[in-house]
Amino acid sequence: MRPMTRTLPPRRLIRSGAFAALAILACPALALAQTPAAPALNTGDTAWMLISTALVLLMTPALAFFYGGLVRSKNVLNTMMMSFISLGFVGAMWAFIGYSLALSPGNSWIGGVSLAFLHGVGLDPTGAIIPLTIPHVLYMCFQATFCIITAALISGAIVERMRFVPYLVFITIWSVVVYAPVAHWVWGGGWLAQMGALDFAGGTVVHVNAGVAALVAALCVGPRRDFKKSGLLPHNVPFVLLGAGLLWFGWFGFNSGSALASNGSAALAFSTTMLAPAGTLVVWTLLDIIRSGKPTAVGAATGIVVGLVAVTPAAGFISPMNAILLGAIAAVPSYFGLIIRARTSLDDSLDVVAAHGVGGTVGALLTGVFAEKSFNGVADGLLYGNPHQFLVQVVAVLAAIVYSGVVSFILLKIIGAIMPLHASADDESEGLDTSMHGEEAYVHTGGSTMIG
Amino acid sequence: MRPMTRTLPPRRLIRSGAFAALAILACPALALAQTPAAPALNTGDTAWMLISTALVLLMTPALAFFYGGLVRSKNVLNTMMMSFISLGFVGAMWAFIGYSLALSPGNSWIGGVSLAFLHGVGLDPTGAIIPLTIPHVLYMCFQATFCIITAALISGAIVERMRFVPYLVFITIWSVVVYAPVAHWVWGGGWLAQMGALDFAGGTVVHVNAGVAALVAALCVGPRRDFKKSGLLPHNVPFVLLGAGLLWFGWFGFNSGSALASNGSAALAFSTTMLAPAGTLVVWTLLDIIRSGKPTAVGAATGIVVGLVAVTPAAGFISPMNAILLGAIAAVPSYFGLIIRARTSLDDSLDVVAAHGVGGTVGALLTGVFAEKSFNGVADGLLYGNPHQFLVQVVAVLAAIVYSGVVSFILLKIIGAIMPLHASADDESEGLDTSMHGEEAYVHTGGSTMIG
Amino acid sequence: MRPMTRTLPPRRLIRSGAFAALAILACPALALAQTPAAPALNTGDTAWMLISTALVLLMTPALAFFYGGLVRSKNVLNTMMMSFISLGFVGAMWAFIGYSLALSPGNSWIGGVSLAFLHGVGLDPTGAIIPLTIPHVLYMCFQATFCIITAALISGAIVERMRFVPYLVFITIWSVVVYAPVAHWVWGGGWLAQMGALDFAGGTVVHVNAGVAALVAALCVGPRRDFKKSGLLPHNVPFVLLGAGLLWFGWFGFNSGSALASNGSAALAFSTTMLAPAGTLVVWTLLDIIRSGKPTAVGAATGIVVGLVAVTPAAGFISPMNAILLGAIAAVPSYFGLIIRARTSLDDSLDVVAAHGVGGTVGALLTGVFAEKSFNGVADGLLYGNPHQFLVQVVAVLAAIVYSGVVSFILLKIIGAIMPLHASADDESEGLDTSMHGEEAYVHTGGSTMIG
Amino acid sequence: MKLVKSIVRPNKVDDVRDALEKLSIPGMTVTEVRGHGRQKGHTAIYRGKEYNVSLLPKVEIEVVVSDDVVDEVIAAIVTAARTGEIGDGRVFVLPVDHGYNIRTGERDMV
Amino acid sequence: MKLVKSIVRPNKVDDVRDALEKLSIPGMTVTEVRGHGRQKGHTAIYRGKEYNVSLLPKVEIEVVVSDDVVDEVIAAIVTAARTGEIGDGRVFVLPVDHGYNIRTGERDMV
Amino acid sequence: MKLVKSIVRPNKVDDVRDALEKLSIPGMTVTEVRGHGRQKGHTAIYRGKEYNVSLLPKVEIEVVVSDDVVDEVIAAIVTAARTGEIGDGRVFVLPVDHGYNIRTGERDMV
Ligand SMILES: Nc1ncnc2c1ncn2[C@@H]1O[C@H](COP(=O)(O)OP(=O)(O)O)[C@@H](O)[C@H]1O
Ligand SMILES: Nc1ncnc2c1ncn2[C@@H]1O[C@H](COP(=O)(O)OP(=O)(O)O)[C@@H](O)[C@H]1O
Ligand SMILES: Nc1ncnc2c1ncn2[C@@H]1O[C@H](COP(=O)(O)OP(=O)(O)O)[C@@H](O)[C@H]1O
Repeated sequence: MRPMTRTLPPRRLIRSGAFAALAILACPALALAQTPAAPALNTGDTAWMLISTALVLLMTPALAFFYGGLVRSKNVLNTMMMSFISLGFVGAMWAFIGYSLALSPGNSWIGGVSLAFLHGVGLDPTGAIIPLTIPHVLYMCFQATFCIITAALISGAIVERMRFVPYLVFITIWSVVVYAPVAHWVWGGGWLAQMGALDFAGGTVVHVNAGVAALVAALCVGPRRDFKKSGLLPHNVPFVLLGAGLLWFGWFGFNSGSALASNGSAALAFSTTMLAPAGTLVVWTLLDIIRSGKPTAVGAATGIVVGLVAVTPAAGFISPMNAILLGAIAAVPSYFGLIIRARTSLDDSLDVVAAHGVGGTVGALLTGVFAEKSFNGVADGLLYGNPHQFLVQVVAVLAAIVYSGVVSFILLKIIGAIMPLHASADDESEGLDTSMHGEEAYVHTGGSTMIG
Repeated sequence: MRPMTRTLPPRRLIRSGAFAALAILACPALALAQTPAAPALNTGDTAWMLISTALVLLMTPALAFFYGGLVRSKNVLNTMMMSFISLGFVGAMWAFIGYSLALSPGNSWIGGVSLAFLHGVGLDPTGAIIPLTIPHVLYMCFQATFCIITAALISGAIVERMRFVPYLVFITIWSVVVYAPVAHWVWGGGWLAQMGALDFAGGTVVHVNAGVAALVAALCVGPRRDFKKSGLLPHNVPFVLLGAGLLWFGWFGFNSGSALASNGSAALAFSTTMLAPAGTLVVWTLLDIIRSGKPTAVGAATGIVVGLVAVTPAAGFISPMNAILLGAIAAVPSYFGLIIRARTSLDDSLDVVAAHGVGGTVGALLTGVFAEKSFNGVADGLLYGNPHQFLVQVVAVLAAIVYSGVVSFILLKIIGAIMPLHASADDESEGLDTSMHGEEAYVHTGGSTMIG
Repeated sequence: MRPMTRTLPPRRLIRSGAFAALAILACPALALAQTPAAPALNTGDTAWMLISTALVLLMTPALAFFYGGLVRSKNVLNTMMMSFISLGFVGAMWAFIGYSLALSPGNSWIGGVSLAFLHGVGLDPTGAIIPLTIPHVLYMCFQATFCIITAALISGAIVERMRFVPYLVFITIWSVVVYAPVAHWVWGGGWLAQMGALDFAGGTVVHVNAGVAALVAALCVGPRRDFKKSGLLPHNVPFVLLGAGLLWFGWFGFNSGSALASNGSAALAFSTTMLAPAGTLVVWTLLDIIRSGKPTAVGAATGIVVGLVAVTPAAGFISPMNAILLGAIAAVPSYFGLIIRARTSLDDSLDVVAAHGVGGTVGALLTGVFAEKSFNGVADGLLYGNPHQFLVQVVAVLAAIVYSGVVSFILLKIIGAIMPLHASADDESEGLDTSMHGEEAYVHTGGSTMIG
Repeated sequence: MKLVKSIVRPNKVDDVRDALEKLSIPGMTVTEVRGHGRQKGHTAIYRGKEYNVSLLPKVEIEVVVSDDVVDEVIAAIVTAARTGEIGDGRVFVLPVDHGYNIRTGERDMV
Repeated sequence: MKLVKSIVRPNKVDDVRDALEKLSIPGMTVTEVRGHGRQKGHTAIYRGKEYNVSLLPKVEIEVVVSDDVVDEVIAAIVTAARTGEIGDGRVFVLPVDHGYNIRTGERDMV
Repeated sequence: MKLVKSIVRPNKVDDVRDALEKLSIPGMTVTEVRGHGRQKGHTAIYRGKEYNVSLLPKVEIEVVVSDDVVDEVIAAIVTAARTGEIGDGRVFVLPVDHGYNIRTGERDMV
């Protein structure tokens, strides 16, 4: 998938302009079976994409647990709702317009409206921006799940104090005005694709993008009132581990499903998605042991996620052994990023910037280092003699940072002018579960009376 | 799958009687590859059905969490056991006799015993009631998971007071005398199939059926003794969200797996299963905001389930955009159904009737409205010029209501004559976890001594 | 998969020595499609193995919950970390050397180093010890997940008192010096494979192996200081049920994925993996009811796991109806094993021996009883006129017991000579979460100050 | 001023609260506790081991009242919380020197 | 010797602890409780049913101090825990006969 | 009548209960609390931030006994709960005016 990143040489893409025709499967040996002229539906590919899509959808509830366990018990439902709600509003928005803007033919900057309201999105493998061997409608669903979780990721930076309705408005619009264009640049034949940027499953589109929006949101909403005053400890670490476990599980759909087929490329992405977090987990644990003698569970969960984030752009482009290395390397900046962030006044509550922003950036850049043509059939990286690829990766990361940063900022300022972003002091201290949602997560003793 | 609902015209089915031969895949474009004469095993179809079956099996533990989180902590294990136990007793019963009664050739009312004790259920795609491209034994497993969860769904109406052993006896027999016949009517070539009733994945067979049995069970067992006296609040809302998330995940196997193949029909069902709950979630949240200003997490979880229930019968028959609409519409009756039920004296503890009964009925009827031949290759609904289909749907729903209602009632009365259905006042007030299972869900302080 | 166990007659295997060439798919009817000379990648098989591998990976977090719920709240994170950490250290070790030692050509006792550091493990279906229709790298990943969970299983015997770092060192080395050789014997063409031992998905390799190591570890580490003094009750039974539910779900990948293809053999293994635990659950519940009138939730969860363990070696070799029987029979020794163990002074904290050791042994032996050539195309068992198979199974079990017992013992003694295995009295009584990991699982009240 | 400390069955909390409200007692504080007394606990079986779980869930209700209403309050609680079965619980009355309202800082304003 | 029993808002625990530490009060014991008083609870809606959740989360802080510092301690707690809004809580002072330190076995050594 | 309120280590609850049973003390009420005293808490690290977790888990055991057995009860608790390490806890003795048995309604029948 993301075939524009797999075609080679990137230069030719621009010259020929024959964008869609160039979708060649990653693994040359397997590509023979495919005749680009009339790609037929393949039941194996379809089976894998059906389950991959379900796996990615599961990541949003998984994120709810990862985030929900990290907050205090008075805010857990609010935090979880911030993920779940994306499944409704962002999901519907994707069907209405987001899909078309991201993945229909348009210009270098944005797609058109030809697929808006799923017009022409049918059961055949035709009509999508790239040749498929799976039903077009399934491709649309797969991409939908990416948009949904990207929007939900942002919430980690502003939990425990952002008001729910402005948040809801923000991510719903953000998914159209930020996510869709950036996805178009990289996966919809836009300018980054034409430049040859490699992003297998969303290092820039998903993680850098969400990480930067999270940073901006944390700044615009402002810190929690008790930030730095008291210890804001996770109320349920097993939930964090549950979230991490389910995220890893779902991420196989995310990365390996990004091959859009059940082939060697998918298997490669699978293996890197298994091995990179293993590398991160080992290094993270050793860093914990060295620093304090105590390998933490929250650290392990965080390390797993960082490894998954870092390997996302690289998944189908690097060798399995290099994936362990990439995961191991990526542990370091995020590990120390967390520590440094804790000393600043930035209340990025659940460290979206350090995990997704830094992890995604490191992954995107290392993709330009470790990419190996003998594995991906597309392009080599710096280590294999192609320093140009590294520069392209730098440009892609910077583009995502600037665009997501600026537009997210403007959007939040507009919403903030209409309604307050930050919960009132009372609501915040009472906890957002009761003040925003009228519910408590855990009720044990009695003391409540039915009214109506 | 459920091909008898996809063949057309329904009338011909009856006349020709060549029931099994008429199993044509939903998507005509894809049907070419299949020669009904000698359907060979297809690895892609098999892969999708293997994982689909696992997904549906996971729904029963998921339901345990959805229900378990909603009860008080003194009853959580009992509630969860009511789901888990179905995996044992109902599962075994299905292999013994249920499968044969439901899905072997018989008459219009019930299947025969030719497949009892899995006699002749082998590894080839032959011998099932419909032509398959997957191993027969896998088809049997897939159908088993439906029966298991349908039985477990009923428990939501009688938790916190029904005794465990009578419950166990009830669902075990119910799965044979109620579920199997109704499944035969719709999916086994019975009279509803012959009438052309559309039920893609079980709107009537599963949800209306379980919803009515739940209503009857709530009435036969009687209300909790403290119903309406004190607030019976959910003890763990994150568990409810976990259940909802896993249910959604599993439901992709339920609905999309009901295509029995990895094809366009499966992809269509997948997309509707993703988009309908999105629509429901949006409307439910907006209704919550309008009514009280507070979008609740339990509401979001409930809305997701209602959307999933409603789209179940329609999944492979309607367009993706209409699925959003169907989900959005289905939110309303269930939302107000919950409110109205709360004012009645009916102690349907976890609102199985409002969620599954009402949601399933609405879904089954809307299938007759939104069905679109250009998507399903089978039949149009009211909106596309075929009002007859709507009437057929009404008949199917009524049939399920009457049969399930009457037989469930008789069955409960018989069991109730042999042993009490309702827990004693002491057991109920102590909580069913300790009184029925000798266990507490959460033990923190010490104070227990090992005896034996 | 584990094709050497499926080829027949076993005798010929030894004589011919043409090991790899004999990998014939289990279901003769389906084997035609496969030309052993040049097995091509099959998208359906690949799809099933991609998701199977993800499913097995999920079993390790699932195990963390199954185990974590059973311990006291002061040790839950430590217990969960003992599973999660295996995903990092054992996973990396497998890629470095374990895979090669287990599953590359070597002698009858151990594989070679030709595949070490994944050298030559590519995207084609070639280069593995057996013919494949899936990418080689995916086969490596699938096998990795088995090694990871086997190591994690051991932890159940020593939770609540073993120090974390020696545990980490132990399982990391154990995965190379115990798991890899035993896997080679059975699945890598080693002496047990040559003898014709049947082990579809790891009765001996995984469960007997882990069970014996667990027994040895419990003895070497010694009991908890408060063992037998106070009631050591599960702190969160819903977590136990969550773990059991997710384990069952993942086990479909474990057993059915061991067919290494999406075919009749996979479907057979799927059906037995669904039906055997159903049988166990029914018998376990009835035993509970007979003994105490109270069917317990922890019992149900345990019964499910025991059924899954017992069917693991038999999954693709026996008929679905015999699977119910096998599951039902296997309930008895484990049920009473638990009771007897509780009366001994063996502090196998979470009963790994009774569940996995006994369950695995019973399953491996019953495989030699119930195996049915008409289902597996390989070999009959005792019941179908081949008592020899039963003897082979006995030898396989004994071999695993002796080797795993001896080497695990030596390994623990060496590690114990370097660093203490057992936590100090203070650390143990404080709880390992704070003493080993510096974290508490559940924090509700405030009272913590940020320092750095 | 007295602290009336009652240990009651969990499902009696609402009844006690209602009874106190009828007496216009303005405030109460409730704690989840576990207790054991004449009621001997239940037998639990976890994985083949039998346990006597001697500490059963109870709820402690603390309410500070002025001396003149103490008897009335006790009577109300006892009536509301009684089932007549073993395990109903206890009421203890403890002397209180003073009380302060944190919001106002005033003393003895219960 | 007095037992100073304060019921405060959950998010005031750290402030109270810091205030007590400044007075060199060596120990305290904290319990999660739920309370109701003038603060009337909030309305919760679960599946269409409205509930008045009258018992809100509070934290009870118990600290035993010698008679001479009681007033100082009370003042410190009241200052640290006050927001001025309804629901701030109460401080009750109860007489204590003796105290024992379990580790040393010594009496009246708070 | 006295209320003997002990704060002990969580893993000493069973020992204390057994000691009280030997004295035929019929009832007790147990609460999960968190405490801080001389024992200074532990350092926790969550996502790179170090915290001093000053409130450690303890269990509070309340038992109301008649005046004549108070000393015996205290001695039993202190013996059962002691480890000699910092953090063992405290026993406080508070006067009780009366006690009521809810089931019987009788007074001073502990
Ligand atoms: N002497 C006591 N001191 C403290 N708490 C007590 C005492 N006696 C009883 N309790 C509390 O009262 C609860 C009920 O007491 P129990 O003797 O079981 O029932 P009954 O009220 O019928 O005598 C116990 O669980 C315990 O929490
Ligand atoms: N008479 C009382 N006895 C015991 N606890 C009380 C009493 N009055 C108040 N409380 C506790 O103090 C808390 C706050 O009291 P409330 O009346 O709501 O606020 P305020 O402090 O503003 O008057 C209550 O939730 C309850 O826990
Ligand atoms: N003055 C006090 N008031 C209330 N509780 C106290 C007091 N002093 C100690 N405690 C309780 O006793 C526990 C143990 O006290 P600590 O000083 O740590 O140990 P030690 O018993 O060795 O002196 C504390 O955690 C706290 O719960």
